[in-house]
Amino acid sequence: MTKIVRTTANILFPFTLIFGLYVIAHGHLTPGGGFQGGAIVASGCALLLVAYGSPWMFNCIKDTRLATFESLGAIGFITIAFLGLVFSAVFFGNFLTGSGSLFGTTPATGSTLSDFNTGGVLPLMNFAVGVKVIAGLFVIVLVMAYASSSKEWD
Amino acid sequence: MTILEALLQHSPALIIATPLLSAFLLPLVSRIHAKVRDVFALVMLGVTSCFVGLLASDVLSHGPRIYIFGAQNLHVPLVRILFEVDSMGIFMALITMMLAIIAVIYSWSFLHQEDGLDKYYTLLLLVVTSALGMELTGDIFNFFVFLEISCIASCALIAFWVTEGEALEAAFKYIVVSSVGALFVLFAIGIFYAQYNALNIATLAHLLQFTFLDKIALVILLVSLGMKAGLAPMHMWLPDSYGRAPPSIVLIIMSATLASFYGILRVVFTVYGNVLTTSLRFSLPVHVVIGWILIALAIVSILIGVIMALIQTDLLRLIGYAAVAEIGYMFLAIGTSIAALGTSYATVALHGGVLHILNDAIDIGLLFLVAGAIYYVTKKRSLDDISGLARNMKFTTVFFLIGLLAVAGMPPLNGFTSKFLIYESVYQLNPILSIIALLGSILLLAVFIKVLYAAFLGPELPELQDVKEAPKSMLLAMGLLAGFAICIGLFPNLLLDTLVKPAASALMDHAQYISMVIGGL
Amino acid sequence: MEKRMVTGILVFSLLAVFFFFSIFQLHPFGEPGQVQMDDYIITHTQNETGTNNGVTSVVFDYRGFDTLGEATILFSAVAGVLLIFRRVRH
Amino acid sequence: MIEYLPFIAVVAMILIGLYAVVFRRNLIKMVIGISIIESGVNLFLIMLGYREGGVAPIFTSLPSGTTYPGEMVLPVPQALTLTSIVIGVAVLALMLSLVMHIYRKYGTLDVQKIRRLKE
Repeated sequence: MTKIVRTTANILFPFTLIFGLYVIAHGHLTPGGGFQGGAIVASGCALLLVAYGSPWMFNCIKDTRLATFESLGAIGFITIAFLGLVFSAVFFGNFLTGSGSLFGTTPATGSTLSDFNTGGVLPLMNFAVGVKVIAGLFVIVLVMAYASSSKEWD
Repeated sequence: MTILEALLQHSPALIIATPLLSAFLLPLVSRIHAKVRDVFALVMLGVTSCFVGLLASDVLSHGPRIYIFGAQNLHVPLVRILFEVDSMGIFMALITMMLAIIAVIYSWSFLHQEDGLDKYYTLLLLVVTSALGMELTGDIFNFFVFLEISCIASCALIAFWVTEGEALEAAFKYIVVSSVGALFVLFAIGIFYAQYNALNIATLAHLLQFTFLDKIALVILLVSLGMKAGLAPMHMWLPDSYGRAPPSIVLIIMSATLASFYGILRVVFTVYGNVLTTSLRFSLPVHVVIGWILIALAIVSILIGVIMALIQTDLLRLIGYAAVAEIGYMFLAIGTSIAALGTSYATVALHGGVLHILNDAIDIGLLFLVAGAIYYVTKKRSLDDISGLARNMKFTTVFFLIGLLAVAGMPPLNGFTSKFLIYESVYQLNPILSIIALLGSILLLAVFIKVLYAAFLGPELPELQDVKEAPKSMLLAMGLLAGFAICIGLFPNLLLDTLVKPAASALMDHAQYISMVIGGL
Repeated sequence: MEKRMVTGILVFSLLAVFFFFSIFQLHPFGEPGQVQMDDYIITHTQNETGTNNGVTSVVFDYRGFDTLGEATILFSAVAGVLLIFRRVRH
Repeated sequence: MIEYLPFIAVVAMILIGLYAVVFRRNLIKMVIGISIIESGVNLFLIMLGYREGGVAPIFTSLPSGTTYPGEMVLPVPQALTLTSIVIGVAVLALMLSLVMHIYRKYGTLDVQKIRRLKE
């Protein structure tokens, strides 16, 4: 792509990244969550992919590494569910809510200001799903783009 | 609380979580070594089978079990997802685990030269998970989620041989049919949600009023799940994908197909269980209408399956059409038991239908594995290109003979018991149907005798002089299925009494299913 | 081909009539009929899950198992795409 | 009538999508058709949860004077739709990669020219 597109992508990419991470991190307080934020970050990565071309992107990060990240995100998610089994004796138990420790504050009922330290395991799950969705969506886009641009397809 | 009790208490969750976690871990494990990956997949499936067996022994002796995700107790209203495991669900789960383990053993040799096996085993475990989830879940939206997992993962597996255009075509056809079907299932779920504000199957069954919208939802659910199960007018994807997927995968896709069939049973017998006897116009009860529609479609399935199988030359595709006919027999039995609800032969028909689910899995699975073994040693699909294999492939020939007799319903093999129960009960409903069903079986026998002569007996072709017997793990997989076929054929009553009759009575007894949830509030 | 079009149009109009009749049986837009499950979630989301966001509490807590399935779907799609685009030895 | 307009839109979308899947001969158009059906179903789900004048079921900085649960839209359909959207993405990705392979294999997207699996 031309220099204009690349420069624009360079400028926009950090903002997209930060916005996506914000949406992931505040999933338990504001609209959004792991899936939505992950999709935003992945679209930011796709922007770079479009601007610089898939061979360049493929040199930067391999699809196998992204797939590993995706596996790790999924394992993290299911591990949190298993921790619920261990600590609150039920699969998918929300063992952190009301415990007073990390993310363990219970908000006052009714309209409240946002308190980041709430939600129990929800922020952790949001984070795991976020990692998973970023890697998953981006690897799909990357593999498809690389396959359509490579020589054997002509 | 002993550890065994704790495992039993959490086994519904562990049955899903174990194969799921191993599917997530498999891409990492396969980095170590290919052998480790193969063994890991089998061991994790073995662990899952242990949980299924543990749960089965409890459910069969102590009645249904529920498991709530994320909370200890039930409370009004039911906001959480819960699993409700009864004898029928656990029977299907046992079939799924059997097919999965045999498929993995078979794949060891069958695919050892192929690439992408880490993805293959991952997707295999995911389809198994989804089939188990569909069979154990007590929440209708959760059912839809597992339906979609099975649709996506099996579509990718059908396209495993990407260099063949036909495999891609079959996979595309499969995903179009099953995703449209799944979207309509979601639409029906939306209709339920709009009326009753509930997603739990037992709650829905308790609240169901059979309004006009419920009738629409029933039609949509029957059509879309029937599509996924391979019922007649929308069966086209089935021979395509069964014929083009690797035969080890066919076993796995079959378990997903049977899970969709189980979905139909669950919808008709449980969700609509309370209203089956209400009357429509002209004082026709609902169950008669549903039953006869299913019977009509089943007869069409049997006829199409058998007639199309007669003219096939591609062996795998031929067996695919035979599978359509077998699904027709299952629907025939279920349709009979619904149409004649309340009579004594309805129960017999249901026993036959439920047993035939297992027999269909064993017989068609065995035939596919044999066809896969032929493809493995000769690399040929068409019946015109293979001949005289019996000299070099003695074991495979014996296994094919067993599969042939079983699928045609010959004593003393397993197909005989279930088909006999089906003929017997259908005869009491309408003798003509029974004759058509019998005729279908005879034609199936003819089809497979033709295959036996063409592929195994017949003159030896020069280019097939030095074919070898299939590798050991493939023989082991076929031998296991053949052993099941013979055992069930010899001791049908043992299986009928321990598994089939409890499963059938669990289906009939929707009041117990509902009271497990509603009564516990 | 002509015949197929005619049958198709017939089936389609039938389906359309069928659907149009059914939607008027629904509760009108903006007035859901029964709301006991959702009202329970709205009132209890703050003290049961400790979350201000009702939707996230449903996605990750009340119906967290569905979300596991959803994550699995994405995982299987990625595995499927990687399987289809793998480099095949000839 | 006017309060049923969104549902009519749903039915129209489902029928348009079904038309594209059944009658169109181009694979990409079939994929688009499935996406349209899926959007229709998502729209249906999300509309079931709307309450006249309701706000999103989020308590962070809730407008003062909002009485809940009466003035909040239902959260469950939104969660279901979220699941359904992700499923749609997955199906779309898989279908498009199949279409790419089919195009490479046959050099066309016309269903009639691709069909090898008959009878």
